[in-house]
Amino acid sequence: MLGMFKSKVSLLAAAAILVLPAASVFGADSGAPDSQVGVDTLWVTIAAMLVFFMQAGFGMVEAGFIRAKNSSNILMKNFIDYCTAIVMFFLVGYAIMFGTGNSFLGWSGFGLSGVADIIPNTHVQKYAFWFFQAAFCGAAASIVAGGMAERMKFAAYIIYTVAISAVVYPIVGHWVWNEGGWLAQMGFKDFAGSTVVHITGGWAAFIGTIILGPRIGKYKNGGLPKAIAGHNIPIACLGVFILWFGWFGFNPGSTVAVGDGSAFSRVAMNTNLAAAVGALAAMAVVWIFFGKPDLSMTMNGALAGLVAVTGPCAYIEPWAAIAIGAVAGVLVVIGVSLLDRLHVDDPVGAVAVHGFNGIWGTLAIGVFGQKALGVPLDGLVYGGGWSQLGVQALGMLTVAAFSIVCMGAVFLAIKHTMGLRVSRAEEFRGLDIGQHGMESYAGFQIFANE
Amino acid sequence: MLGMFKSKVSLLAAAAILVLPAASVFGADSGAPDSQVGVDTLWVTIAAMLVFFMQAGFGMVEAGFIRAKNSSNILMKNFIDYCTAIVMFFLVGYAIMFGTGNSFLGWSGFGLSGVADIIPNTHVQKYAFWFFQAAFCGAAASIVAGGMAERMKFAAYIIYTVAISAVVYPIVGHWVWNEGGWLAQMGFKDFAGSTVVHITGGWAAFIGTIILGPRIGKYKNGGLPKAIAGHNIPIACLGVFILWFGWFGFNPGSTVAVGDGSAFSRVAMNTNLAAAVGALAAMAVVWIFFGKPDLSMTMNGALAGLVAVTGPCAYIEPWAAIAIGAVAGVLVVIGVSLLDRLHVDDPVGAVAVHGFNGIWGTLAIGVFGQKALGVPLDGLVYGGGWSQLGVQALGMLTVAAFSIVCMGAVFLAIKHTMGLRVSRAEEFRGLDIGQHGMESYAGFQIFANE
Amino acid sequence: MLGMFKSKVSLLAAAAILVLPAASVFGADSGAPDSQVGVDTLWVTIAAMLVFFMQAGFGMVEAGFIRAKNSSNILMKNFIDYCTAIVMFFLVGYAIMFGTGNSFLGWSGFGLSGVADIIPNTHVQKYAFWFFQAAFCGAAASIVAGGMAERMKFAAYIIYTVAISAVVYPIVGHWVWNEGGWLAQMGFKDFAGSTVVHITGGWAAFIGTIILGPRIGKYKNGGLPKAIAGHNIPIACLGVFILWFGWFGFNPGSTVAVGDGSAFSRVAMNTNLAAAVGALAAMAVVWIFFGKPDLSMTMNGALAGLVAVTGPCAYIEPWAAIAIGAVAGVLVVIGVSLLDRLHVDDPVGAVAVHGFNGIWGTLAIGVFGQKALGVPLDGLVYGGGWSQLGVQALGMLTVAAFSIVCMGAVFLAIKHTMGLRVSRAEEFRGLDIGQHGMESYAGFQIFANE
Amino acid sequence: MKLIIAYIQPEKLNDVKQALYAKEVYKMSVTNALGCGQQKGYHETYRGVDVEVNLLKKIRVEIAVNEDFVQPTIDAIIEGARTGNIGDGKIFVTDLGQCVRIRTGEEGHNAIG
Amino acid sequence: MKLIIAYIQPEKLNDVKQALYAKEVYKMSVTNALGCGQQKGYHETYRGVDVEVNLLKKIRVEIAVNEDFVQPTIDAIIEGARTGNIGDGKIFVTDLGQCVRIRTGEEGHNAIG
Amino acid sequence: MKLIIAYIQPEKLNDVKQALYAKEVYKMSVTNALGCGQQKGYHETYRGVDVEVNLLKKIRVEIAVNEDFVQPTIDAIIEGARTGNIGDGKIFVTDLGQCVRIRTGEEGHNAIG
Ligand SMILES: Nc1ncnc2c1ncn2[C@@H]1O[C@H](COP(=O)(O)OP(=O)(O)O)[C@@H](O)[C@H]1O
Ligand SMILES: Nc1ncnc2c1ncn2[C@@H]1O[C@H](COP(=O)(O)OP(=O)(O)O)[C@@H](O)[C@H]1O
Ligand SMILES: Nc1ncnc2c1ncn2[C@@H]1O[C@H](COP(=O)(O)OP(=O)(O)O)[C@@H](O)[C@H]1O
Repeated sequence: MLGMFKSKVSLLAAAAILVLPAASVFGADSGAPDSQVGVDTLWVTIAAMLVFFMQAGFGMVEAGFIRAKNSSNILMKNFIDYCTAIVMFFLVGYAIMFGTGNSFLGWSGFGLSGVADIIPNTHVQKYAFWFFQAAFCGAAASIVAGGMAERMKFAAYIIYTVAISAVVYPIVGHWVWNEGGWLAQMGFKDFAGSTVVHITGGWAAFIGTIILGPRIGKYKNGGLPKAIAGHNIPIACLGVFILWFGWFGFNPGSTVAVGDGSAFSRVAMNTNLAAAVGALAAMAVVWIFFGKPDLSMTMNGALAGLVAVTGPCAYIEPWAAIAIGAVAGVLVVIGVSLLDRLHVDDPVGAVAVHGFNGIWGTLAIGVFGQKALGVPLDGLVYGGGWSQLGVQALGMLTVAAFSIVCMGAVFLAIKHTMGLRVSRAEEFRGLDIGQHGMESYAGFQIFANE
Repeated sequence: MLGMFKSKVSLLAAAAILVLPAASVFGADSGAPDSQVGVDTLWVTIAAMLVFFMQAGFGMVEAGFIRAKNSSNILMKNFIDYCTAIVMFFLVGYAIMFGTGNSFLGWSGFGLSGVADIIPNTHVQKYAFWFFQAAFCGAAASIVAGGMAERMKFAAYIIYTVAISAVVYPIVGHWVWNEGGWLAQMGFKDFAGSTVVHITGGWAAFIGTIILGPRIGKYKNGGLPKAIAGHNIPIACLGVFILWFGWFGFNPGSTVAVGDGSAFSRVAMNTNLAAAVGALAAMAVVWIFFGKPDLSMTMNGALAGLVAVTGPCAYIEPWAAIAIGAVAGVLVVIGVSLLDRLHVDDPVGAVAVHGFNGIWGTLAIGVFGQKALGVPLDGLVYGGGWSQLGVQALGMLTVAAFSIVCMGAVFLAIKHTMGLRVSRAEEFRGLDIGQHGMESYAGFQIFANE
Repeated sequence: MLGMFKSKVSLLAAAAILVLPAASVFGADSGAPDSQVGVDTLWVTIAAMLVFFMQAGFGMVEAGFIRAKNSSNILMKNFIDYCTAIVMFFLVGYAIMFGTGNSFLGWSGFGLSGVADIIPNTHVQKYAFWFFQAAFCGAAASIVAGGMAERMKFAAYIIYTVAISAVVYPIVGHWVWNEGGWLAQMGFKDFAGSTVVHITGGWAAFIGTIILGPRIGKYKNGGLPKAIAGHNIPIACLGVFILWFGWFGFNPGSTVAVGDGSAFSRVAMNTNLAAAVGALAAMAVVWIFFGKPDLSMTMNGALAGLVAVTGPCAYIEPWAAIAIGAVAGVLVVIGVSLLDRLHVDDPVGAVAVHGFNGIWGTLAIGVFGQKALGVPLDGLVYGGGWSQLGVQALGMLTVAAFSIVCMGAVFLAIKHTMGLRVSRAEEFRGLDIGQHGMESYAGFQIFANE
Repeated sequence: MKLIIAYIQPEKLNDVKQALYAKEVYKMSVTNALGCGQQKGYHETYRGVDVEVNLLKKIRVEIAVNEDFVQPTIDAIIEGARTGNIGDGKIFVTDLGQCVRIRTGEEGHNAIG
Repeated sequence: MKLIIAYIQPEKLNDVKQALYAKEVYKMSVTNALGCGQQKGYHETYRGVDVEVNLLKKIRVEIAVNEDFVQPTIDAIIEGARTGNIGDGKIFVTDLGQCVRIRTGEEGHNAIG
Repeated sequence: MKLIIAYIQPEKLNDVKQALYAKEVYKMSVTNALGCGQQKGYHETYRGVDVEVNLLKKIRVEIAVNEDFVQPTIDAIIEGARTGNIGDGKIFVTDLGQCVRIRTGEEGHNAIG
């Protein structure tokens, strides 16, 4: 490492330090001093690492909530969707999302070529910004794996991943997070992705799960749902903690600036409060309605709170984060039960967590958002009237519909060509052996009668 | 995300950057430049994330060290104690701990109302400071779960959590970490919480475990202890790594300032050394006295080193961290064996790790502390005499007694009203099914004959 | 915590802030302002935490890839090698690696005594620099555990750990990363350790595995390899994610400076790309040649990409990271199969991942490295000719040979004194019970017939 | 009295239970087993190495019945477990000399049900 | 010679072992099993869906004994396992035609103990 | 027909399978079990507390055979499993009254193989 101090990189850094506060420390691109660019880039890079780490959280939650015989399969999906999303977002996605183009999509910066060193309007190096955004793209792709778990072919999943990470997610992202996007121009707000990430992913999971159909044995004898218990609650619980931890990169990192610290620290506090209250609310509801405090539902409650606060986190006060989390915790329990009744078999609750609470989070900006904190208009509770809520509703509906239509088309196309679902025999034996030729827990005696 | 650059937040940040080094960059509250506040706040926020992540570590260690049939229960306790602590610390605890009041407790800042934007004497935004402190409070609450594992009712645990996070922990914190606290004013030192967090939590676990009584089958035929093996050592080991990792937020983050980096980096190094030596010492002792190097005890040794160095970490040189870790590693093995002999059935070693080594860490400040590094008087080995050690002993005794008395009262009250312990039949069947209606490892064949 | 604000540390920090930009904020040692030292030290400290956390990743991957009956043993090895390496690197290793001496080894700074507060040529406090380097040393030591898993005595492993962390690794590090080292002076480059960490560790594993011999039952009836399946793929997968996450400290942290952010953020992006492409390439190769996409091999592919990009990460453009990752993914599959055929029984693929790809990464600098980014000469593809590649090849060969010879001698010495391998009966029963007197999964019914 | 032992495909357990309930056989004990029979195992590769799996997952059901329940029990098992494919399983019947209910100490025919 | 098969509550295994030791029965084989009997299972909800669990965890003990040990063995199992509650379990006894000790090749009565 | 039950050391399963194949016995069912016999368990300490483990891991093999296969099967098991050390295991043989192949409904001798 010390050897590298002869490199140009370090010489530049050293120069920058020695001559501070002379003119040369102000980066050519941004007019900001190098040290400011350095610190903002550091924060975004660290946040990106945390968002990356969420991938492990998704994997553990999804694997833990399904049966042992399919757990390597879901982990493989999780692993490969991130890898695929990274490559696709480098080659194509970034250009569509952040490139200049029209209000529907961008069309410049493929393979990052021609992208300015410092991202305009920020003091962040393009590498860090790309890394952060690419990790987001991976997260959006991962949401679907859980909903379609235990029966979807691995090859089909790869196709899906390419579609969402190269095209669908970047287009939605362009609408909302590119200054030129039509929703952005209407004043639609989504700070860290209740809409862009969670509605897109959650409703893709919804349509995918419907097209795929329920797992064998899930609805027996007259359609009553049967519980299919998760096989490893401890790793699922670990996964929720990892997701929560990673969310501190997801939400606070979306400030993409350190500034005086007030923005990202308030976001962090709000994120933490909403998650905690979401868990408590979900626990209370399950306890009251079903008799016992179910850990798996409580964990879904925390995730629901996190998803819901993702959109509004920078625009609200802590008390509003508590309110948003409480509603999210209730909503996710209702959502899981409702979908079960509608025979939408979503083994891990992906639709209820991401789809339902993505919507709630998007709308919450119109309810609890504050003009002073960056929303065009004050929210309902601040007397700002219905306008912002209307814009939020419009954006939410458009994105949900877009995701359902596009991904529905993709899933149907797969279904009628290579096939979406494994055979009945393979579903019994498990996708670990069927798709990957391996067992997740070799040697362990596992009683499997479904 | 880019959309948010129209928000006031970002404009402020941008302004701050463009006009550096003009006067306006000095925050009104602190006289420090915004960039300084930003960086200190960033460090505290990241440290808070790490402390939060310790919750996952506690969960994995505690679950791994007990039997499979109770592991969802302990994870639920772990999960919910954090969530409850967060809410309680927001509503009440912060005000008692950091509010102005008398030397016994504070009484201002409920729900953070009226708290200054930048915490006095720091350059940290209140949101970040609260987040960091709230995560500490969650950690203190979690310690007890392990000691009382495998037999305590879940509802009783919630009551306990409210008591410790809203009242008991904040009062102790006020004494030590609020400038106005009586121990602070006596010159008592506890850098990152050997006393405040670990003595409080560890001795609450002690009294709780005694009131609860040992697990069925732990002391058979004339009182000889029976080993009840942990069910998942790999996740316990992962938990220890996560705790160690999180401790790098806990201790170094307690500088709540970046400064020139010398403070937090020395703390990080000391933390790392004490943990490593604690593990080696515990391994050596177990190996010599019981014949084989027991992994579970070795892991307890690392945790013991971490707990013991928590209090002194900023006041000592690296060699002292090694000494402190070595003693801690020995102490934890003695502690576990001693408690077993006293029929205090603590399944995960919470009392030996946190209670015993919290005391050792507190006293170690009077032994190895240096005036030049912030202790009022040099420690014993530096010829500073017995005074500082006396103050440390006083503080340690008061806090341990306070925790035992308060939490003892709470546990007794619970015992004689709603009941503290599950039924015999439920203890046999396991608390996962009994309290939460679920299994942790559905399908796995687990041989349970105790 | 607030109590500590009377400490000298904080007073200094406060002073530093209030008087910025006066002269006193420029550290005496470096001429850089305290805030610069603070931020660089912060970055290195955070990176060190991440590198530490890789230890958990190694543990989980190695445990998950072997049989249940040996998993506590490998975790204990992992845990203790880190602890031992920390102590050894403090007492001896740092002095050999970074001390002044000759071009072969250093000989000053034992126990950090006499080391300058701010490491020369950086703006990093010695504590942080040591912590970062010590964590690297721990990682190098851990690599071997996996290759020699399921049959090596624990006591023998401790001896090995002392040898590699106190002597062998520091000597190699001195050659490459100490300005005075002979390879450094020849213009040999290895940004973050493809050579220093991975070749050293990987080829130590190679020779160790050969001296130890294959596991009982691995090569039956005429030498055909038998698959011995890993017992817990989900924790192995988690381990890979943790390693990947930790690698964001390993590689980007090796800048040991924040500067304008361009260096570490490009490194982070390259690291991420190489890992993703490595996984995809390995998956493709396994799928094509063996019929199904094997998760364990895909995960090895990601690790291979990470190892390979470690050396060149700062000297290359993103497209080159993709190329390097792709080759690494192919190479690791070939490596695993080749070693299996050569009867080198490496249960987790340590040699193929670290040994083979350490070589590839080292050479890749001579192929894709850029003069403008810090390599003495442009690489092959930039028309810089074969010179740099020659130097890289020389360095790679010397280090691999040095590691094989030294560690081979150590392993042989152990073999002929205390013994390297457990008894046949113990190998059947498992090292968890044999070496540590415990089971990893008490109660679980595990079908073990090998 | 007879002791009936049946090896069936895991996914057929629920169907077998239903069929037994229909014949008023409510008591049984179940364990998981690995079976080797006509049904060939399968080949996989793990990390590039060929694996032959010939112990397949089965469920073992043990039912103690009185004489007049033997045939209905066998019929019910066949009904619930038959798919017509290799691997459906086997039923073994042995004599059961004695049966005791631990709770009451009852013996013989009364203790079985 | 007889082969005695007993299904007992898991938490009673240690007591049964003690009782058997007292009667000088030292050898046995144990597996875990799931049982369905008079003891009704229980209902739970998992994620809001009703779950009926009617296969309860049991332990299966298998003991081969000579004729004169049959009654003592049965008595010991009852002594160790009885609580008087439904679910205590059952004991089944079948004829054992032959017994071989693998180590020595001994057969019959001598091989059993 | 006979039902042969053998308890063997786990690591001997592959050898036993090979030996059985050599005698043309291809069908069997296997479960994992814990055994208590002549072979003393072992003492360990866990967290400083003494642990006595006397239920050792064994594998239970169940094979239904026609009369003329009984001796070859026993021989094969002994051949595969014997090491001469305590703990090698036991073989138990009971009468098998009836055997049914679920797939075809075939009974008796034909159903066994
Ligand atoms: N002779 C036997 N002894 C013990 N178990 C047997 C025997 N024959 C079959 N089995 C069990 O029954 C299962 C199904 O038998 P198999 O021969 O595969 O099916 P089928 O009877 O339909 O041809 C086997 O996996 C094994 O567990
Ligand atoms: N006829 C039977 N066949 C096989 N196993 C039985 C039979 N009757 C009882 N069992 C086993 O014994 C256990 C206890 O039986 P149960 O009827 O619940 O208790 P009790 O005999 O006290 O009424 C059951 O769970 C089952 O494992
Ligand atoms: N009488 C018995 N009843 C049931 N199982 C037995 C009996 N005797 C032996 N076993 C089984 O056989 C295994 C080996 O028996 P053991 O006495 O240790 O070996 P050996 O026969 O070589 O002396 C035991 O662990 C147990 O599982």
